[in-house]
Amino acid sequence: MSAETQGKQQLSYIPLDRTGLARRVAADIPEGWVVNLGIGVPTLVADYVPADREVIFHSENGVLGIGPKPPEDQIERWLINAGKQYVTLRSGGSYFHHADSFAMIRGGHLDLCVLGAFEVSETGDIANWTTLSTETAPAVGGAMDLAVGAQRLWVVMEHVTKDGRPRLVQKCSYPLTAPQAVKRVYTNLATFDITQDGFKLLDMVPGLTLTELQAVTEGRIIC
Amino acid sequence: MSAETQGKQQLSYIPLDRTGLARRVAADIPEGWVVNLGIGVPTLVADYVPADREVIFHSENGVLGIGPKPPEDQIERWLINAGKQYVTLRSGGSYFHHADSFAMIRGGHLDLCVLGAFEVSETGDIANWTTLSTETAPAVGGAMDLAVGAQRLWVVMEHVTKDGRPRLVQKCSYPLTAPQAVKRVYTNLATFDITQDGFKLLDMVPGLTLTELQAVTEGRIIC
Amino acid sequence: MINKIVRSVAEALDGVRDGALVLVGGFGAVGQSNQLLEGLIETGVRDLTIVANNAGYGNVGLARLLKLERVSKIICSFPRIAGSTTFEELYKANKIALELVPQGTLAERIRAAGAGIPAFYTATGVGTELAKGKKSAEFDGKTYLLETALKGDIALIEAWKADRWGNLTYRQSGRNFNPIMATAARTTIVQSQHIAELGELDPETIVTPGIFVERVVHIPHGDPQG
Amino acid sequence: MINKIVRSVAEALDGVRDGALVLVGGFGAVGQSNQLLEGLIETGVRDLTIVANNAGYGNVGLARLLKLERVSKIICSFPRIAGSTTFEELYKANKIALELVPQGTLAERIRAAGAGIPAFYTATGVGTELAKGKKSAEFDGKTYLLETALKGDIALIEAWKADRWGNLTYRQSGRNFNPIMATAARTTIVQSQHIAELGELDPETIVTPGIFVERVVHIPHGDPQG
Repeated sequence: MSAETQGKQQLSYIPLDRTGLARRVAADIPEGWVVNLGIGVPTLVADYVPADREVIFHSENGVLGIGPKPPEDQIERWLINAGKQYVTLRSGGSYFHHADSFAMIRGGHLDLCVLGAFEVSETGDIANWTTLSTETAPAVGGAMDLAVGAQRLWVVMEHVTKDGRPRLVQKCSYPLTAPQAVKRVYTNLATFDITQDGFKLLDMVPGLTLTELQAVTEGRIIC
Repeated sequence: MSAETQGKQQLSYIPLDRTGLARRVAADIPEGWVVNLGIGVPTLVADYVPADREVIFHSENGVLGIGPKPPEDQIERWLINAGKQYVTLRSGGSYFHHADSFAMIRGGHLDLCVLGAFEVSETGDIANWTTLSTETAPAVGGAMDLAVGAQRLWVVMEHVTKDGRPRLVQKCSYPLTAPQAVKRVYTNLATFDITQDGFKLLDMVPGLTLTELQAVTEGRIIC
Repeated sequence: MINKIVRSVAEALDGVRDGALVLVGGFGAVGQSNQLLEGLIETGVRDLTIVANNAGYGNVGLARLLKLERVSKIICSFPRIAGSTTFEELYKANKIALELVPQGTLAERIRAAGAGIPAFYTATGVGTELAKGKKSAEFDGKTYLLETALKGDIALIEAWKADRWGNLTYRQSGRNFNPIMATAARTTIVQSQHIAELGELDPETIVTPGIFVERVVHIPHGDPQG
Repeated sequence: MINKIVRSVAEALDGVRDGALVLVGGFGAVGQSNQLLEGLIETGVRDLTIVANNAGYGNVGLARLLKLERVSKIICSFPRIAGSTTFEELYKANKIALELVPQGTLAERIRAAGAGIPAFYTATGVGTELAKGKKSAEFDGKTYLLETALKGDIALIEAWKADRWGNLTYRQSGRNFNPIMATAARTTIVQSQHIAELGELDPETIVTPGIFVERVVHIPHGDPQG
């Protein structure tokens, strides 16, 4: 048996890739919600919301009603999202200044915010703004405002770090973005609601066993 | 000698009437100032600023750049000032909401506010919102915000009450609108700056003597 | 498809309860949601707390709601009804409670509620009767009062144009308290003079983005009354 | 006649001093007052405190001001310069102080300065490192941090259209921090792509009323760089 075949046998399931993960999150966003998407995989989520399902995307830099990425030859250089990517505006969209934009966020007017994270604790703490690395200065952007302001905070992240440590933890090791803020976590292995009793499993990728999942999860999984 | 002739002889001066008072205030407003005018005589001030002197009038209800009263047949019923009178908008004027309007006031962006008052004390306290009458409920409007927010507060009022009591006093008898807020007072008899030493006389109507003026003024007049 | 436009005032007001805190836009006769207020009277709700700059105008809308004794408390800066003694009579008869708030503090408390700011400091009212019972603090040697956010259960708004997402524009001084109240209620209900197609309103000139609005009803009532 | 339009960047920046607190608008490459910032470099001022969402973009404007070590402190939410290591190098070499502020708190602190609000409470940052040293209070059983107003000596603003009263409009996401910074400085200096005749801007669509603006200079620089 070659090493390759052996590897495949050991992995009886296929983790979601980035688009699979974005698609999984998109499936749960109903029509009519106002949603802010963080940088990275969260931004991809918009691409998997069907065009006939009206979801209103908000960007911190004063844009509501963001539409799909423009074709190269139709870029409008004055219209970017919070990730500094060129975007379009849907019919019904609007522009406003930063204080009004964060009034929307802080005032609880967003139905949902989807953020990436380094870690999420079983009590819903989120750490996503600094790894305490000495290589770069800390930067927080709008993450703390979004984490406390939106009606719901969902996190999208890899289930484990590159060196295999759990990102779903009992207590975050990195500085918090907000305590007790996360409602749901989507990883490349499974989906969980954060409940008083811990990580409540909603679904997992086919072929994955609960034992295997718990082995890569530090917090308590309940079913 | 008839009583009438006797009265005229006793009064060796002519107090300013409402338009004279408005004209007196208008003379002191330089080009370029942003000015909020209170209800009553203060509102009349705008009529005596020459049309070629650009002064920008602000109204609490979200209007900047108020122009003269419209002719009867050109009334726009959606455009009123804080006194609920129909007004016009000059070229360069703009509309905004109440929070932005009071951000202008509270944030110190008005060069001047002109208000009426019941009393002004020698330390610049102003009382203009309630006489404590039991006949009507108290009402304050924007007076307190304007009194503390504008760069300068000028008061326009009759020098004495209808029954002859001084309105320029050592200590206000009515509830304050704001303490130590008034910079200047225009009455139908004289103009004063409020200084650390008291009411500093700037001018008075011709024929009036300082002794006569002090007799109807409770606070200390300095020259 | 998102469609916040409802067919009737009754539908717009569905679910309003006794005891609600109601934000009522308008200044003078301009920007008053009179038809929504008349509809509110029709629902029969009572024991309302009203937040409005004045106590109504003429004999319609808020003025009539007060006269019918549906309002237990009013929070406002200038509790007068032009050309009416209704408020004064209720006030003297102890049939209505009054919380008097300076106009700018009222506007900022409403804006704060919409912006998720529970409290802020202002110099307005320091050293006056209206400072009684309020906390104060010094910043840079100057004293300020602590004022708290004023959030509504519903807001009754008048707009000039609205679309099905709830985007709004206003007309001239009809803007006044309407845009900030629209942000500050759990349910924001709009009567609009005109209904626009989605995309018809210029995104640069929308004053109230639809995110703040729950229901819109088309009421082409014409010029302000009074 | 009120005329806030000046003929040159140098004239617009007249009087700016060493040690000034400078509010710099823009988000990403959009709405950056790059030509004013280049002019600021020309004046030779130093020891500046900069308030900006990022630490500059590309190798122009704010990024170059930092590189020339004219800035002793930056107050911002995301201190990165796209495609540059300038800020990181200065930061590691202890040549610049950083006050990290969540983006919404930054925006609200600036808005507060413009609105005469010395301080306000927000839930943002509670229970995090950024709460250290800050006062907190409870409202309705929830904890909030006290944040103070952030007022500038000057604000450097980019607008789309301006008139001689200083009325401004912006273009799309070029609005961002510019309108609130315009309200929050002792001297607000604007570079505008277009100059409009007085009365040409629709009073319903002016975003920054001229009351907030001191000087305007016409800089038709075209699309955002970067």
